[in-house]
Amino acid sequence: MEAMYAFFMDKAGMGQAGAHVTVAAIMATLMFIVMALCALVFTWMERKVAAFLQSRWGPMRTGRWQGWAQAVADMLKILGKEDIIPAEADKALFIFAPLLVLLGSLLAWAAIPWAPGFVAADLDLGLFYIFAVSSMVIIGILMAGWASNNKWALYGAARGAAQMVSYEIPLALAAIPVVMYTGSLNTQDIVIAQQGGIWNWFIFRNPFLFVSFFLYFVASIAETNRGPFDMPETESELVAGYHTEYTGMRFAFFFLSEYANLFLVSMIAVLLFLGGWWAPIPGLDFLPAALTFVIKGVLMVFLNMWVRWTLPRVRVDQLMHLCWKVMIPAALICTVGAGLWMMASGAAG
Amino acid sequence: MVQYFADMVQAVGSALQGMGITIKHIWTRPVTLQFPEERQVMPERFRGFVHNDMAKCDACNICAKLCPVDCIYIVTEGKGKDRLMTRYAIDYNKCIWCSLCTENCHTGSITMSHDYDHSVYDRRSLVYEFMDPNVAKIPCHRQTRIEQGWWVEPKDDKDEGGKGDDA
Amino acid sequence: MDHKAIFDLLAERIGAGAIAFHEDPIEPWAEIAVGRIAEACLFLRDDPRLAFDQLMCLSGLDWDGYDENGKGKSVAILGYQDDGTPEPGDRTATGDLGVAYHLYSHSLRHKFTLRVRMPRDRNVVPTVSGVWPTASWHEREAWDLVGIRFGGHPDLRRMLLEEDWVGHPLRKDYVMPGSWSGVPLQGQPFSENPFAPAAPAPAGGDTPAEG
Amino acid sequence: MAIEATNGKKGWGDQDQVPGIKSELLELNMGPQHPATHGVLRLLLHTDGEIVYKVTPVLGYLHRCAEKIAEGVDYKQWVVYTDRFDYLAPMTCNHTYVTAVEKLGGIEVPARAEHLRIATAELSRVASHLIALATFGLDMGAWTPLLYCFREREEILNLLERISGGRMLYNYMVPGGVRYDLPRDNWVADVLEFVTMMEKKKLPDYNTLLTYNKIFIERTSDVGIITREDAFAYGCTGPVLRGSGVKWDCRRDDPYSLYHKFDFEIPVGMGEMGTVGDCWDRYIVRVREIEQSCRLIRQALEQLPEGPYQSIELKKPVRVPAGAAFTRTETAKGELGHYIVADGGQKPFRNKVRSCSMCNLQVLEKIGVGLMVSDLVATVGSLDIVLGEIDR
Repeated sequence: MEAMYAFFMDKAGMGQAGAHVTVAAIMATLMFIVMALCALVFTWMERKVAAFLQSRWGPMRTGRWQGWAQAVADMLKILGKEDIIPAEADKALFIFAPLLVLLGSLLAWAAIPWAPGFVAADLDLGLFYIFAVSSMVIIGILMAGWASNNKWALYGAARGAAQMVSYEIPLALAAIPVVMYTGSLNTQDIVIAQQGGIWNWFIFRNPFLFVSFFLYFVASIAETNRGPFDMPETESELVAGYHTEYTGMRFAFFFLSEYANLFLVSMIAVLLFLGGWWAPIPGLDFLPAALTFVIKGVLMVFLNMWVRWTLPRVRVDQLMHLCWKVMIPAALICTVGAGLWMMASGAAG
Repeated sequence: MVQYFADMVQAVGSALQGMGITIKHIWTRPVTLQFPEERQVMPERFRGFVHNDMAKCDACNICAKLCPVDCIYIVTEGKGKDRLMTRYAIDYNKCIWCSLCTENCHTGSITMSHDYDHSVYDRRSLVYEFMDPNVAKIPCHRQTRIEQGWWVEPKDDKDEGGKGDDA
Repeated sequence: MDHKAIFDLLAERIGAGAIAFHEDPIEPWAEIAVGRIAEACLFLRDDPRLAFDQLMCLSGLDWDGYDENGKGKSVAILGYQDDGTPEPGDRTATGDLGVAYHLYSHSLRHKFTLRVRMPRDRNVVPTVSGVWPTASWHEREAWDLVGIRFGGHPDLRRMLLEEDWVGHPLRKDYVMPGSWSGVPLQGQPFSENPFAPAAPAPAGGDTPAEG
Repeated sequence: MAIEATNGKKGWGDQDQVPGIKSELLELNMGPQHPATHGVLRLLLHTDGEIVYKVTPVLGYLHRCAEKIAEGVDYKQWVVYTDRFDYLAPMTCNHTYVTAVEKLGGIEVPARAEHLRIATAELSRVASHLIALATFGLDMGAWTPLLYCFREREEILNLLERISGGRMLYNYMVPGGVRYDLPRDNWVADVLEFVTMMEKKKLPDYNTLLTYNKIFIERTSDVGIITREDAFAYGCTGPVLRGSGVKWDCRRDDPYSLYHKFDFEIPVGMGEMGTVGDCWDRYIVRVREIEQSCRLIRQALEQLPEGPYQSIELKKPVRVPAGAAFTRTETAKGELGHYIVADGGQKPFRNKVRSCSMCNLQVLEKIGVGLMVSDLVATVGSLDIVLGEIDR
């Protein structure tokens, strides 16, 4: 990053403002490309993981090896689909909703530290920023459900809004012990605090952090609207939930944002609890930092998929029960517990 | 309060057990077949598309009468020894693969083949004309009747109509 | 309990409403007057000696053209002509309609069959849906398919067919309408290839070969 | 037709109505194209938020008027149509029909045929219950049990295909016996092997994966409770009745075929996870019935007697003397009944089918009130209806 700034400021002679804008543009483009790629890869991965968990092959035709090009083919197909806007729909909202959903996921990607120094927006409030902008997805979903003028979509949107607003709280609370340990909301600082082997990762620092990781994981599943908490979609109850009426590229945006969100929460789990870009054992640190980070993220995604394809879905009131009566108290206990542990072990800075 | 924690433990425990079951299947080979390349071997009694052997058929019309959905069309001309068959067609749009026609055929001409996959662009193509288009009429009376059981275990699948039973 | 004994109890209760008892070797049945059937059913359900708690089946019947001699010479139902159109239905049916009730008692493990029979033009039977709620849908089905009205039924709509369907298909004189709401309902001509011109045989050996 | 919530009453749900604001129940069409309605069932719901206030099943989307067709085809030809009732367990439907014809026609059935019938019908029942498990799990959002159950069902279809020639629609039984004897390969050994595998390996897997999963239990227990009285009044039969705690099985208590010779138990819902008669009870009854069916298959095939497998010549049409009889048997979904009025000819004069799924579905009008939309999906799934049989 510093090298890039230096390059644009000195070599290209842009001045500070110009360099900032250029670097931001480059990083945004890069993020968008990575995000789109992630969506493609994870679509394929989801299908293969689901298939192998279910004793099937999954896509095998497109592309020579294990149907790797299936996601590409799907994307091309979805681009060629007819773009339908229901006659009674609220057109402006209907068109804007997928973009907002996508925007919410995309903005949050900016603060992900891929490698030391390699972060699009190195914010002091990085973690706070991520949780804040990813809440925009809720507005998009509510908008989509309302604008579709479809009862099922409205149900899905209402459920989705309730669910995601609720689960923001345990999600953020579960991250607080980590912030306490680090003393910073900056994402890079959080990762750096976990330097040196698997035993230094926050997940293994103390039992409260371990439980926090578990809470974070459950809340992140709910936050990404995936099974067993896929209330906004619930394909066996609400047909397809908030995106019932969407087709073509607009549907693809929802799709893209689902997988982008999935990877986003997995990466946050990695940077908060699983040591970010640090290799688990010293022997493995020859790998590039970004690659280590991505591999860990993909493993988290796999865990997510594994859970999704195993468990039945909870009911909407049970979901709320789980959030307010189980997870939030547990997260608060973890916060207090981790703080006490920290004081007892003298780790507090 | 005890129930509250017991429920939590049970929820996590049963979820983990379930995940153990599913992860086992990652290591086992999938059971599904890659269809056009790999095909299931059809059992010998398999009822596929109905096939009529025109060399044996004597247009007795039993199959057409027994068909519950009237999918067999037989048109004949003349009477007695001069009876000529001008049309034998089966409409696979209607056929329900019940095998009532085959088991009552006294000449053994109509059989169920092992052919099950077939797609056409036009449903009209599913009406099969079994008459050779070059031969307009076939005398019905030209052969002796074959006395046999109501159902014959096919000795060799390859001879029964299609060939799609194995690959 | 023996069928005859059940009938005697019933006859004691509803008197002349229990018309006759038929000692059929396979399935004995009692004929009940149309107007008394709901009363009879209520008695059969509530009397502790009988306790028929399950209505196994409720069947609407059209007895028109039934061969009483048992020779299988009943009037055939109307089918289709060779050109695919339904046979013209100029036959006028005069036979009776009927309803059969098959009852079962889970506690006492006995069965009983009731039948009512009424003329075609007075096709109203008191409902038994108040006795067994399950009769509600059975009666709707009987109204839908056989055209028997059930007096006092709370919700006697058509069940399987469309609300604006004409006729009751299981009547013996039913003629399939030519169209419904603009949708043509005629069958295809059976005697000739319905899809002119004749289809060419597809190439390839994957299909049954030409004879 | 919108129901106005303010028609004199204080309010529909727990919340009070705001005076002066007209509010309505939301009218929802669930189906006929809906993932959870198991075919083409349409449920007209009136809901207030997630709570359902009225359920109106609308039927007839798969109506083929099979009873009218029965009057036009002869007794043997109609066996083909009985396959199409409960297309998930056609053997049991075949069994009902041929039993009805045999009872009315006084046709003797050889013991070997009865054993084969029981073995195939129970295999079919296992297949149907597997689908019930699978789709019930799917209604709960559990995808993977669906695929596992279909994998096992596929094995059953292969076995039944080998003996009958049909994959889904068998047309295997005829009045007076079965159509074909055992196939030439070692079918019996394969069936026994499958049954053992099912009991020993597969059912424990399903139980771990779905039955005793906490989420699944939470979703299904205390939901859609059918009391014993409701079950009788609405004519519920089969696993729905047994799920309500009634120890009643047509195979044992109103015996037909040779079921009285075999040893099997009748699982009933005991309210292990909640109230007797809830969705979980109906589900677990099916799981345990699979075990019992496996026992029956093993007994039927191990005691398979030698001898003929048909009592009447297949080519001859069946003639049934004049008379009328109602026959019911236990299919996978409940008690399927045939009321055949014969006039002495080759065709029935009237053949009324008592559809078990229809009676089981009817209770939904009562128990569906007050459920949440998600619970309604669970309840419909636990009733395990098949529309081919309801609409006929």
